[in-house]
Amino acid sequence: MKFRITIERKPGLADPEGKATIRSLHDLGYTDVQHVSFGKAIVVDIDSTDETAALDEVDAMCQQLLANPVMESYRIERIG
Amino acid sequence: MKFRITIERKPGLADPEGKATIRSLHDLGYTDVQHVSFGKAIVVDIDSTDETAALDEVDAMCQQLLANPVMESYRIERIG
Amino acid sequence: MTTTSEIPAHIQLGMTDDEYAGVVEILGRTPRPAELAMYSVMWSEHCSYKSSRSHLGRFPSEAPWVVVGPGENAGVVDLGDGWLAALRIESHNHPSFVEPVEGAATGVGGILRDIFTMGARPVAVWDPIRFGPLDDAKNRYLFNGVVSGIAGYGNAVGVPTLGGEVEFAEAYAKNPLVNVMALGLLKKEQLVLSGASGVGNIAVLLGASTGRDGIGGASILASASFDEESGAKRPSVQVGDPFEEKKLIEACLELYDRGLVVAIQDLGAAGISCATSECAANGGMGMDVDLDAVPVREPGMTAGEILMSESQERMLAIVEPTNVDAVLAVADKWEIHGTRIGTVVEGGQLTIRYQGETVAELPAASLSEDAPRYNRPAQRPVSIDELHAATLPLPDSVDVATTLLTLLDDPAIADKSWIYRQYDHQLFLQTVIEPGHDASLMRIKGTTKGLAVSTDGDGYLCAMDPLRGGARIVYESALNVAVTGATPMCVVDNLNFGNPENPEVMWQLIESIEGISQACEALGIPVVGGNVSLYNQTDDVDIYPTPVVGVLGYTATLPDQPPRLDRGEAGMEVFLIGGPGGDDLAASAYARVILDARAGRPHDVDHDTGRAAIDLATRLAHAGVPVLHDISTGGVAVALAEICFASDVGATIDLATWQQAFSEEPHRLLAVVPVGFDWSEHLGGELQAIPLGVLGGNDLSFGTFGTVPLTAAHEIWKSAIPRRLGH
Amino acid sequence: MTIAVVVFPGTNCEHDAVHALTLLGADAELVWHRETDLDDFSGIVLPGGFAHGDYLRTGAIARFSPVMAAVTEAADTGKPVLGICNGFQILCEAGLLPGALIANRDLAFVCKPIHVRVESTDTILTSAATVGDVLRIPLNSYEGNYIAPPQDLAAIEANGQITLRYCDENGDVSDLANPNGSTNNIAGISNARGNVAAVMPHPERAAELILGSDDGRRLLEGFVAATKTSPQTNSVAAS
Ligand SMILES: Nc1ncnc2c1ncn2[C@@H]1O[C@H](COP(=O)(O)OP(=O)(O)O)[C@@H](O)[C@H]1O
Ligand SMILES: [Mg+2]
Repeated sequence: MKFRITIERKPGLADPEGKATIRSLHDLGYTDVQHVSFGKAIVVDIDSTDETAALDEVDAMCQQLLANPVMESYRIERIG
Repeated sequence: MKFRITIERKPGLADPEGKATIRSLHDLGYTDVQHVSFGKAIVVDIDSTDETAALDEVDAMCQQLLANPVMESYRIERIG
Repeated sequence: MTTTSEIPAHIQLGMTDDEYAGVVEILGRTPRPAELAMYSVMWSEHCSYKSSRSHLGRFPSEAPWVVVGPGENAGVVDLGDGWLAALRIESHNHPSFVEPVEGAATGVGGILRDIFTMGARPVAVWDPIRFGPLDDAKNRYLFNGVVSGIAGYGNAVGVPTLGGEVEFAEAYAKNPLVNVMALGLLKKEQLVLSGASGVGNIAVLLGASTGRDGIGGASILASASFDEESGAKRPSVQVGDPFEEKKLIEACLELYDRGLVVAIQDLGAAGISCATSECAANGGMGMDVDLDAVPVREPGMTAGEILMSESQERMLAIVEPTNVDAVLAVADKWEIHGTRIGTVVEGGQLTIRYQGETVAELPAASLSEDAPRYNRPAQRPVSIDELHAATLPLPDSVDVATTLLTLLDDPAIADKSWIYRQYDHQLFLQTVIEPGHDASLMRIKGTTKGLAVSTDGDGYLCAMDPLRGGARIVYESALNVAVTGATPMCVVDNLNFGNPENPEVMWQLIESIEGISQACEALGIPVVGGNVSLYNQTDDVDIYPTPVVGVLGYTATLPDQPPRLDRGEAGMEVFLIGGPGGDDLAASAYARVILDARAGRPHDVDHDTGRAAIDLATRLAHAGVPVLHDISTGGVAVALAEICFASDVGATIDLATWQQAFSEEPHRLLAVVPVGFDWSEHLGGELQAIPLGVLGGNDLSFGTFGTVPLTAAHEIWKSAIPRRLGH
Repeated sequence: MTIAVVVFPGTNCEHDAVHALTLLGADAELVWHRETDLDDFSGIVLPGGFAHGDYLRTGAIARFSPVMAAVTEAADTGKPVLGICNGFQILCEAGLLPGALIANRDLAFVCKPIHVRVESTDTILTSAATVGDVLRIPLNSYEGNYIAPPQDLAAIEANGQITLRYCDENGDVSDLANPNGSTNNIAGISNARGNVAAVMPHPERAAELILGSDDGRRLLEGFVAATKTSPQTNSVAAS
């Protein structure tokens, strides 16, 4: 079973990657870009047949390791 | 208009970050995890009312700046 | 139109019909596919040096302090008291053009393995790099990517990058040069070589698992010219993992410390096939290799793919059977793979099996020793004589001050801190003089000893005269290390040239080797290693002939206070040390940047003056002279400005002609000394110390040739690179 | 009275830390990250480097190394625990210090000497310094940009847990003197008790004049002194 975890910086906290990217985009002429935020997309493949259990497991991984609750929020979606 | 760009490493390329992460997940007891791969999730906000034009623009940004065509593939979806 | 399948396999792999016939003769039969792949890569230009080998013997390579000369993974020299230094230089030009970050990163990883293969701990890296002009977005992308690749890998692997150089010219736009030099330190008893001796010894593969990285990369990327379509035939990119390499370094050093390996070889171009055959051949042995044992990253890999894979961060250790368990335990401790993949056997046969089949069976030595050698025709270009006969269109009078501002804005002359600030250059608490000076100076902790290194090349100069250019870069590099108080000891060289099938390129190569050799002979410093990178050509345009040298200097006792650019103070006097003359402008930055003209024959070296200048610089450094700075790109004016910027003080100097401000004639340096410094006990022979002026004030003043405020000049120099990159 | 210098796979400043501590007369020893018992040590240093490659997030994987339970226990009993650079990042990930470290403002690694101003002295890192001291110390990091949620930030500011701020050579704390975008120019913090402290620049790289500065000694001396009065957790040390 495949899950995509999307991890985003919590709003209000600095996002140097987003800031640098929007600057470069403006320089390149994409001046109508108003905001860019950077996150991670982690795809996890689990050997499981029980979607609920697998989802719980992925959620536990996120809380324990994959995301940092101080600065990040995450979303999980099944993709395969 | 808001778009999410998901950028993934092309298959077959070494993924040191994925390797280190899966090792840590196994150590933590998530032994049924079979594969972890790392990508980026970038959210771009564009001041536009024409979805087709905006999509074209985001695609151009990906090709020009956001994704590295040698190592990465990308997907764009509208999220707002 | 021919389809791929009609083209014979050996041609597709880049072999000529004659080379193929040679393989058939060695084997006495048609090669199997894996065998053909092995020969094609091992006999490629990159691995076999087939076009350059016959000329490399010209380099002087002997001296009493040479422990290991050219031919092994790295050169090794003796520093006394049981200390050895290992050094090597490598290029990663084509991979860095395809993917700048990973190309440069894996270049660093590769050179480090060459160093710790010898038993040494890698302690420093330098990065001589070359790109097209920064006004082009693609060149900026490549430059940025290469620097972050070097930073990303070097910093994380935990080896400081202590300097390098950078040049920008259209000739490199479609073929950037990324060279990397590395230095390692070891105690005598830790030296390890690569020959597999001892029948029954076990070959253990250490490090990362094997994937389809850069299959055929060595031959395709390093030995073929590029054209606009090369995007399409991109082999998969090698991705560096500095974390894996760090663990591999520590594991290998522990193995050496505990005397657990007989021999070791890194896996570079052509991966397992190259490492097993070299290990066997160097020990005069054979080897049985079982590919099924190799840990793979992807399912379904063929024998050829496993054999040829250039996956990074792997080593092959030869271990006595009784030590295998201990070796595997060390691998386990450092969290890397350790796998038996072969056995050393009698006779010279390399046998490789996979999934119950013999996929290769050949004389191990034939892969390296029987490689073809070419004596390619060389031809002196007619145009070079016209060039030398021409004269530069020099104006009668020049405002030195405003001209200096234009030069300071040239990215090759400007402040390089945008680059080296991104590199950890302080790790190991050894860096006495950091990047930003002529050479970096390191202490060997726990001793009074010091080592200095400078890397130097000058494609623009060598294009105008490869013989004189070759000699001049050696002298410049040697003088750079001398101003830290070190005595030049040995050289490594990286020969970056165009297509060797072009006779004019062969001529450039031969001339450069001659020039480098003559200078090394005059200085008594051997060439202990090097690398040749040919086919640096895109769309039929060859790069400038670009030999790059790295000189290692040594001092048994570090100066109490080594000269530094920032030790100048108001009131101190500025002297020019050198011979007479000093106003020739051929191949100078003045000609390149201001006139945009190429004419005249670059000034030649003078071996007596060159030696004397180097010797004097070393002595002055130990005599406490606060600032010594060699005069190179941009001449006296730029050298003085660099001292003033670092020391944050102005200067007033007098020159007889404006040309003297910008001439780059060799063997000259600036010295800043306190008032009343007694030159008499230092000078002699052909060298003079010519008083130029004093430090002080807030301006750079050239008397009748003009004045500029120090801060304005400094700002231009500091911002030239970041401004072009949009920072 | 030995200080443990913890080595994770990927750590690279461990020998430098031992070297500098030894110069100050302390005993320091390397401890592999699989060690689970640190009772015999009088203080702990988590040195700089790239533990576990810094993959995922800097410090994220290291935080689960076996040794970290013992580090946490030592911190709870009041032993001096010092994180330098990567060690700072690990202590934040482990929750022993508030906040997190993210990529530098300019998205580039920064290696250069910078100045920091001492802001508080009630910690194991700054006890030998004086408030207002300006120290020149090398910075060397890609992720040196400190952030914290607003309430945490307010708390550490109010409690005097900011130990060092980036400043210019005159001690002025300004945007211009901020090398990496760190919030409020924060270069070092401690926990409320003051026994767990971390610093982004490298004091061990500024312990000898031949390397450019010995200002780092003023910090390390405080730490070494703290390890001498450190609470003892086993009978051997207590006797
Ligand atoms: N690519 C680079 N990487 C690291 N340091 C560099 C690089 N290019 C130049 N530098 C450093 O900048 C300083 C000036 O370099 P350069 O102008 O080439 O010196 P020189 O003219 O004396 O050879 C040197 O200390 C050098 O090591
Ligand atoms: Mg120089």
